[in-house]
Amino acid sequence: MATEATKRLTDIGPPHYEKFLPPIIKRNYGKWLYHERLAPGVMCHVAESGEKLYTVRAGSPRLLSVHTIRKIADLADKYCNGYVRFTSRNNIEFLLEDPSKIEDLKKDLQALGFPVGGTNNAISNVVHTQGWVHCHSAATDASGLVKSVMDALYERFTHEDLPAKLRLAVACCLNMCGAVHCSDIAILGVHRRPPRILHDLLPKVCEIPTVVASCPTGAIRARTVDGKQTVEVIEQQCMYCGNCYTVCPAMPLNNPQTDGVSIWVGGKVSNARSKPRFSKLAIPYLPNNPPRWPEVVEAVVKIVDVYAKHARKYERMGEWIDRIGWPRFFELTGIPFTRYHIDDFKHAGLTYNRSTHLKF
Amino acid sequence: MATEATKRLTDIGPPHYEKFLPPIIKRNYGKWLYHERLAPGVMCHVAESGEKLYTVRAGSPRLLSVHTIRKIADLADKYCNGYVRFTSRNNIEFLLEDPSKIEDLKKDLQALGFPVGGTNNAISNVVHTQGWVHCHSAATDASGLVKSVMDALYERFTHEDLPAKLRLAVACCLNMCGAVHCSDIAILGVHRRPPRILHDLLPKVCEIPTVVASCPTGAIRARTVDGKQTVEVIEQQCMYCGNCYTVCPAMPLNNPQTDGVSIWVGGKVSNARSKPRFSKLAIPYLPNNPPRWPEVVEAVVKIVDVYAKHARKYERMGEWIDRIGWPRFFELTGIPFTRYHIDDFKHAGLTYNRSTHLKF
Amino acid sequence: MADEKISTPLLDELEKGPWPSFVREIKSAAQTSPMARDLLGQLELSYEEKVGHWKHGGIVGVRGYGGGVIGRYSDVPEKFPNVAHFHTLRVNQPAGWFYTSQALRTLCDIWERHGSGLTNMHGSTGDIIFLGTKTDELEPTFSELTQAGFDLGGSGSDMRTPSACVGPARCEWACYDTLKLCYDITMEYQDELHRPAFPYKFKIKCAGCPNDCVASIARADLSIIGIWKDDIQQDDEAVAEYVANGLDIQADVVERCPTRCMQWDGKKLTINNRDCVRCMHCINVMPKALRPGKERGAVLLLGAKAPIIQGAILSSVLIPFVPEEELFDTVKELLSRVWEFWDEYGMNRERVGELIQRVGMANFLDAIGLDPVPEMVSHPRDNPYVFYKVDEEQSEQ
Amino acid sequence: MADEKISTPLLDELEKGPWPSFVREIKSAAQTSPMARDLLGQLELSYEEKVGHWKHGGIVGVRGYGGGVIGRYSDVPEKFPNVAHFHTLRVNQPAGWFYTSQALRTLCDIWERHGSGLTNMHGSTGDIIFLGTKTDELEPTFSELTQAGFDLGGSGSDMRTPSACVGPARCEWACYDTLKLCYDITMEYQDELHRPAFPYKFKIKCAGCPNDCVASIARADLSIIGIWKDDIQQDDEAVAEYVANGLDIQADVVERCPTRCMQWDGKKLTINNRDCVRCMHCINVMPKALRPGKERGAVLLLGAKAPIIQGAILSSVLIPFVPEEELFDTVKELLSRVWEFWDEYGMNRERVGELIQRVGMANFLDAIGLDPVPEMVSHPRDNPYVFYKVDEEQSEQ
Ligand code: SRM
Ligand code: SRM
Ligand code: SRM
Ligand code: SRM
Ligand code: SF4
Ligand code: SF4
Ligand code: SF4
Ligand code: SF4
Ligand code: SF4
Ligand code: SF4
Ligand code: SF4
Ligand code: SF4
Repeated sequence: MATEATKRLTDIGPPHYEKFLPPIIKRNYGKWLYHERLAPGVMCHVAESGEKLYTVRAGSPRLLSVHTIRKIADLADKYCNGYVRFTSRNNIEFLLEDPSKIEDLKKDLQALGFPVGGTNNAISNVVHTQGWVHCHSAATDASGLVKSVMDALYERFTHEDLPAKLRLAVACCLNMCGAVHCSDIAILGVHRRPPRILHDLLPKVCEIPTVVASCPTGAIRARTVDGKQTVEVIEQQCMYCGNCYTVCPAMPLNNPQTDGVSIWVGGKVSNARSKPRFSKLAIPYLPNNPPRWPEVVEAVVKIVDVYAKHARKYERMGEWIDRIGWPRFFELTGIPFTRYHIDDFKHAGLTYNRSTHLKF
Repeated sequence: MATEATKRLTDIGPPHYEKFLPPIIKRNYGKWLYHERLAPGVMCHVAESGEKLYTVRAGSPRLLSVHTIRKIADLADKYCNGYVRFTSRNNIEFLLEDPSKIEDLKKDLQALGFPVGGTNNAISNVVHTQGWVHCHSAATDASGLVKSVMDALYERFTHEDLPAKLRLAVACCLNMCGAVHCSDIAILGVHRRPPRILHDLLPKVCEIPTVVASCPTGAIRARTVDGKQTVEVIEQQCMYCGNCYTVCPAMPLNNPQTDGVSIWVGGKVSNARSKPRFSKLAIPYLPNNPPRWPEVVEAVVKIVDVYAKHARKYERMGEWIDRIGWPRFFELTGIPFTRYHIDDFKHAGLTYNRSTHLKF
Repeated sequence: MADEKISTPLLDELEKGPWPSFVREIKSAAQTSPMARDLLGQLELSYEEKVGHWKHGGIVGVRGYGGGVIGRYSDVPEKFPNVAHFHTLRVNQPAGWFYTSQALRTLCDIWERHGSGLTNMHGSTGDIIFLGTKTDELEPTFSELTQAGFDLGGSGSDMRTPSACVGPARCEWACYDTLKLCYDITMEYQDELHRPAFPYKFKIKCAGCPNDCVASIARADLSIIGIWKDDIQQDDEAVAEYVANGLDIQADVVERCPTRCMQWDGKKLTINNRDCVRCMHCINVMPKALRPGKERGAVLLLGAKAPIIQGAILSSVLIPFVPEEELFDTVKELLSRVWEFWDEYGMNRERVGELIQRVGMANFLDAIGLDPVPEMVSHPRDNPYVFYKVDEEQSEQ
Repeated sequence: MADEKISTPLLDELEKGPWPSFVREIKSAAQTSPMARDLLGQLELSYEEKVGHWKHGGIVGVRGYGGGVIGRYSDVPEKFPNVAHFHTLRVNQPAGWFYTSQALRTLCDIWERHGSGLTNMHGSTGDIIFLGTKTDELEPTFSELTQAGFDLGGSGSDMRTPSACVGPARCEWACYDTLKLCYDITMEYQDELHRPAFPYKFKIKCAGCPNDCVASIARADLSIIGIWKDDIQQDDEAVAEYVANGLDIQADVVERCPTRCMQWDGKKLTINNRDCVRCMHCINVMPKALRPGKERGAVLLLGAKAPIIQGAILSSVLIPFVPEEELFDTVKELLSRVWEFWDEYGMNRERVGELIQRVGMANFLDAIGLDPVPEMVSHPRDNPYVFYKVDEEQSEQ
C-alpha cells in the first residue's frame, strides 16, 4: 500500500455513464418517441430515427454474489453486446436491438432463476433494506420478508394484471431506508418496548445531552445510577423510534419477544393523477415469525387480492381507498381498526374526520 | 328587589319555541316536501299536506334599536299574523301563508330601508362581531366595515347571480367571534405590534404564571422591573394574537398606527360537495381607514367580482380556487403574494406544495 | 334626556348608502336613551382616533349566576358618563329564533326601561344581545325578563347557549328535530349554562343536515348534524321535470358529486348509494326530486373552536350515526363522560378539541369509553410513532 | 476454505419458492468466501433467536475520506470470527445504473479478492454495495477500485451519492438530461461527498419527469424533477389509433385527469393546457399520442426525508421552473446558498427539510435570497399568527 502512496487516487468520482451506454442508446439519446408494452417484462422504445430498443426486465434478490453477477455479465455478452443496466428498484434490464433474441434470453433467465416481469401494472421488485444481514438497528429481517412475500406474489410480478402499478417496500426499522413511507404497501419492522439502558457502557460511549436531545417525545432524562452519569427513559413517553439508539449504542431496542412487523398502505411517489403521499397504517403489528413470516405474507396477499378485485383501472392503492373510503377498506380486508390507527403525533388533529362525509 | 326575593325566578330557560311557531308550521312540522325559489329573498316551502309557506327574507344591520324592532313586529302583525323569525346570519324572515301579500310586504320593507334578498346564490348578511361598539379587544370596528362593504355589495344581496353561496364575515380580533375562519371571504382585524406592558398595573391585576402560559409562542417571560414582579415580551417571538391581553388587562395591544385589517378567502362550513375548510390568507394587511375603509371595500369587491366572473356554477370560492390554483387566484385578483402568505405555525410543512402539480 | 347635540361627522358617513345603517339604529336609540347617545359619542371618538375606548372586562352579573353578562367600562367615562358602565346581557333566544310580535315588544319594553335600547338580533352564539346598561340595572332587567319567560344565556367558562337551525319547522331536509333537541339540552343543563364550572366555554349547535346552516362544525364544541343511513329518496318524474326545465344535470349534478357516484344516461339518474358521502349537493340542486333517506338521525362531532390558542379546529366525527329516537339520551350520556374527563384533565382555558389533541384521540376514547371506528379519521396515521401497549396485547394472544 | 458444514435449516426454507433466493446467493458466495460462510451462520442464529447480531457501528474508513464505509462488528465474533469485522463499502454507481459486462466483472474480481463476494445491486441510495469485509481490506479495495475508475459514495453527514432515472438514455419523457446532471453534480461535489462536514446527510436525486422514477420527492433533500412549461404535444391520429385499439379514452384518460381539463367529443381530444398540472397521466396512457411540451426544464424541490426525528417530509417546490440550459448553474447556486445557511443554522442531525420547518419557509427564503411565489404552497396559511414586520412595511408606504 505504502509503496504506491504517490499514485493514490482519490475523488475521481464514478465512471462516466457514457462509457456504459449501448451504441443504440448513444445514437438516440434524448430522441425517444414513444414506447410499447410487448409482454410482461418486455417493452420496446421507438426513437425518432425509427430505431427500436427492446428491454427485458428480470427480477433479482438484490443481494447478489459475485458469481451470479458474472452470470448476468455473460448474458449481457450473449444478448446485448455486453450492455446491461439495473433499475431504481433493483431489477436487471437487458437492452436488445434484435427482438428475435427476446425469447431465448427469457429462457436463459428462467433457467438461472430470474423471473421476467415487473413492468407496467405488475408488482415490481421490493425496495428493501439490510435487516439482520447487515444492520444493528433491525427489528426484523428484510431479505427474508421480501423472499417470503414475493414467493406468494410471484404471479403478480410475471403478469401485468393489476389495476395499476403496485409498489412494495420493506424497511427493518423506523429509519426507513427506502421509500417505505410512500409505498402502495410497506412492511415495516417495529420495536415495541423502550430501549434497555446499559448503564455501565453509556457514560463511556455516549454524550448525555445528545442522547437527551435525540428523543422526539422528550422521554429521556439525565440520571445518576450507582454514581454513574447516565439516563433514564420515561416508559409511557417512549414510542420505540430508536433514535436514541442511533446516537447511543448503549440503548439497544432489540427484543426477540416483542419486535415484529407493521403494514402500511396507500402511499405513492409519482405525481400521476394524485399527488405524492405517505402510506397509512393498516396493521399495527404482526409477529416476527421467521423463516417465512406466514402472518405477514397472508396479510399482504389479502390486501393485494382485495385491491386487485375492487380497484378500477389506473387506480393506485391509495386512490382506490380514496374512492371507497377507509371504513370500507377495513371491512373488505377484514383488518380490525384499533386505537393505534388514530394518529397521536404532531399533526394528529388534521387526520380526524372534520366533516360529515360518511358512507354507511 | 328584596321585596320579591321569594318569587325570584332562575333557571327557567328560554321560552318554548312552540309558542312562537305559526300555525301553518305547527301543522306541517317535520313534513315539508320541497321548496322553490320564487325571487331573490323569496321562497316557497311546500308541505306533504300541499300547504305552502312563503318566506320573505330581509337584511338587517343586526345592531337594532328597540324602535326598529317594534317596526318589525308591526310588519309581522300586518302580514304574518304576528310571527317572524331571524336567521343564523341575522336576517329577518317573514313567514306568509298568502302569496298575494308578498309584494306589499316587500314595499313596506323597502320603505323601512330593509333590503330583500340574501337567499340562494346571493351574498347573505355578514356574520360579525362587536368592534369598537362594545369590545375591548377590537383591532378595528366591525359594524362600520360591514356597512361599508355591504353598501358596495348591495346588488349582490338583492340579486341571486353568483355562482354559489358567498358568505362574508367580519371579526375585529383574532378571537374570531363568528365563523370568520370558515368563510368565503373573511375580514379580520389584526394587531401588528406586541402588547404594551403596564408595569404598574400588571402585578396588581394579573397572575404572572397564567400570563406566561397564555402565550402560544412562549414569548412572555417573568421579569422584575423597578422592583415589581412583572413580565417582558420577546418581540421577535410575538405574533400579536392578543391572548395575553385576554388573560391580563395590563397588556393592551391596541395601536391606532399599526392596527388594521386582513382578508381571508375560500373557507366554507357546509359539507356540500367538498368538506368544510378554513379560509386562507389573501391580503395580510390593509389600513384602518374609517369611516368607510375604502381599501378594504375595494379589495373585497374585487375578489367578489373576479370570483363571479370566473367561477363555474355551484363552485364556492374555495372550490373555484381549487380548480384554478392559488397562483392564478393571485394573478386574477392582482393581489401580491408575500412572505406572510406562507404558513409558519405548527402545521406549516403540510401547506408546502409537496408535488410537482404546477400550472404555468 | 340631554338634548345637547353631539357632532358625529365620521359616523354620519355611515348613514349613507343602501345597506341598513347601524349608525341610524344608534341614533334612533339615542333619541330616547342617554346611554345610546354617549355610545354614539364614544364611537365617533374611536373613529377619529382609530382605537377602541373600552376597558378590559370586569366581573358583574346577576345574583346566583356566573354567566350571561359581559362587563364593560369606558376608558373615557369623564367624556361619556352614561357609558361609564355599559354591560351587555345575553338573553337566551328561543330555539330557531322564532318570535311573536308580542314577545318582541315585551323584550323591547324591558330593555327600553333598563338599558340602552340597543340590541343585537342576534349575537354570534345565538343569544339576544341587550347591548349596554349600568350595573344597577342588571338585576331589575333580569327580574323582568324571567317574569316574561326569558332567561339569560351563557358566558365565561360554562356551557354556552345552544342554538339550532330552523330544521323541521321549515326545512324539508331536517334529519332530526333540531329545535326540540336544542330546547331539551338547554333545559337539561340550566345549571351548566348559568354557573361556570368548566375549564373553558363549551358550545353546542344543532344542524338538521350536512348543509349545517348554524355553522356547527366550525363553531361548536359539540356539533350535532343530521344525516341519514339508507338510500337517497328519488323521484324520477321530478328529475325529468328539472331536466325539462333546463337543469344541466350532467354538469351541475353528476359532475359535481364529490364521489362521482351518480350516472345520468340521458333519461335515468342512477345513484350508487354505497359510495355516496351524503354531501347534500344533488339534493340541494333538486329538492323536489331527491330527498334524504328515511333512516334518519345525526352524527355527533366534537371539538370546533376559533384559533386561540393552539390554532382553529373543526369538529370531527365521534359517533357516526345516532338514530333520532336515541339522540337526546346519547348526547346526555356522551356529555356526562366528556365533561367528566375535561373537568379532571382539561387545563385552564383549554377547549375540548385542544384537550383531545393534547392527550390523543385514542386515549380520549378510552377515557370516555368509546371504541375507535375508522369513520373518526380521514385516514389512519402515516407516522410510525405508535405507543404500543405490549402487555395487553400479549395477554390477548 | 474451511469445508466444515454449517447447518441452516431455517434459511434453507428460504431457498424454496419461485422468487430468486438471497440465501442461495449467500451460499454461492460462501463457496469461495469464509466471510460469507460465517454470515450465513450468524444469520441462521438471528433467524433462530429473532434478533440481529450486529453491534452498533464504529468509525472505519479509507484514508482521507470520512464517508463511504459503514463499520460493522458481530456481537458473536467467537462463534463467527470471519464476520467479527464486516464493514460495507458504498461504491458510487455510474449514473442511471448502466454497466458493461466488463465493468461488472472488474467489480466482482476486486470484491472477490478483498471481501465477502456479496453485494447489493444496489443500495437504496443507489450505490453499489460491497457487503462486508475486514478493516484491513478497506484500503486495498479502495485502491483497486480507483485504479479501475470507481470511487466511493457517501455516508455519514455528507452529500450522499446522487442518483438519476434512466432519463434520455431510454425514456421519451425526460425533460432534461438526468444522467448528465447527476454526473456533473457528483463530480462538482466530490469533496462534499467524501468529507462529511454538514449537520447531517444531504441527498440529491434526478428524475426526468413527474413520474419520478427515482422516488426523489420522497427520498431526496434536493429533488430535481423534469417538467415542461408549454402545451402537451398532441398527435390526433395517434389518439384515434389508441381509441380504435380499444382504449376507453373517456373513462381511462379524461375522467382520470385530476384537473378535468380534457374533453373528448367522440372524435377529438381537447386539452385545456392552462389548467393542466402536468401530472403525466394522459401521457402515460397514450405515449404515442401525447408528449410533454417543448419548453423543458425542471422543478427544484427541497426537503424530503424519512420520519426520524420530526416526522417524514416530502420535498416541496422551491423553484417552479428552471430551463434545462440553466439547470446545472441554478442548482449550484442554490446549493451553495442552502448549504451555507444549513451549515450555520442547522442543528446536529437536522435535515434541511426540518430546518425549513423550524425557521419557517419565509425566513429560509430570505436567507437564501429567493422571493416567495404561490407555487411554493398548496395553499396560503389558514392561521392568523402572522409575524408582521411593521417597520419595513411602513417605510414602504
Ligand atoms: C426503469 C425505471 C427507471 C430507472 O431509472 O430505473 C422506470 C422506467 C419506466 N417508468 Fe417508472 N421506472 C422506474 C421506477 C419508478 C418509480 C420509483 C419506484 O418505484 O420506487 C416510480 C414511482 C412509483 C410510485 O409512484 O410509487 C415510477 C413511476 C412511474 C409511473 C407512474 C405510475 C403511476 O400511475 O403512478 C409511470 C407511468 C406508467 O407506468 O404509466 C412510469 C413509467 C415508466 C416508463 C414507462 C417510462 C418510459 O417511457 O420508459 C418506464 C417503464 C416502466 C415500466 O416498468 O413499465 N413510471 N417508476 C424504474 C423501474 C423500476 C423497476 O424495476 O420496477
Ligand atoms: C335560514 C337558514 C337557517 C336558519 O336556521 O337560520 C338557512 C336556510 C336554508 N338553507 Fe342554509 N340557511 C342558513 C344558513 C346557512 C349556513 C350558515 C352560515 O352561513 O353561517 C350555511 C353554511 C355556509 C357555508 O358553507 O359556509 C348554509 C349552507 C346551506 C347550503 C350549502 C351551500 C353550499 O353549496 O355550500 C344549502 C344548500 C343550497 O343552498 O343549495 C342551504 C340551503 C338552505 C335552505 C334552502 C334549506 C331549505 O330547504 O329550507 C334554506 C334556504 C336557503 C337560502 O338562503 O336560499 N344552506 N346555510 C340560514 C340563513 C342564513 C341567512 O340569513 O343567510
Ligand atoms: C358577543 C359576541 C360577538 C358578537 O358580536 O356576536 C362575542 C363577544 C366576545 N367574545 Fe366571543 N363572542 C361571541 C361569539 C363567539 C364565537 C361564535 C360562536 O359562538 O358561534 C366564537 C368562535 C367560536 C368559538 O367559541 O371558538 C367566539 C370566540 C371567542 C374567543 C376565542 C375562543 C377560543 O377558544 O379560541 C374569545 C376569547 C376568550 O374566550 O377568552 C372570545 C371572547 C369574547 C369576549 C368576551 C371578549 C373577551 O376577550 O373577553 C367578547 C365580548 C365582547 C363584548 O364586549 O360584548 N370569543 N366568540 C358573541 C357572543 C354573542 C352571543 O352570546 O350570542
Ligand atoms: C444501506 C442502506 C439500506 C440498503 O439496504 O439499501 C442504508 C443503511 C443504513 N442506513 Fe439508511 N440506508 C440506505 C438508504 C437510506 C434511505 C433511502 C435513500 O437514500 O433513498 C433513507 C430514507 C431517505 C432519507 O435519507 O431520509 C435512509 C434513511 C436512514 C435514516 C433516517 C434518516 C432521517 O433523516 O430520517 C438513518 C438514521 C441516521 O441517519 O441516523 C439511516 C441509517 C442507516 C444506517 C447507517 C444505520 C445507522 O443507524 O447508522 C444503515 C447501515 C446499514 C448497514 O449496516 O449497512 N438511514 N437510508 C441504504 C444506503 C445504500 C446506498 O448507499 O445506496
Ligand atoms: S431500515 Fe433501519 S435496520 Fe434497516 S437498514 Fe435502515 S437503519 Fe438499518
Ligand atoms: S426509542 Fe425513541 S421515544 Fe423511546 S426513548 Fe429512544 S428516542 Fe425516545
Ligand atoms: S372578535 Fe375580538 S374584538 Fe371582536 S368581539 Fe370578539 S373578542 Fe371582541
Ligand atoms: S400577543 Fe400573543 S404572541 Fe404576543 S406576547 Fe401576547 S400571547 Fe404572546
Ligand atoms: S342545516 Fe339542513 S335541515 Fe337545517 S336548515 Fe339547513 S338545510 Fe335545513
Ligand atoms: S349526496 Fe353528494 S355524494 Fe351523495 S350522491 Fe348526492 S352529490 Fe353525490
Ligand atoms: S422519471 Fe420520467 S423521464 Fe425518468 S424514467 Fe421515469 S418516466 Fe422516464
Ligand atoms: S397531464 Fe395530467 S393534468 Fe395534464 S391534461 Fe394530462 S391528465 Fe390532465
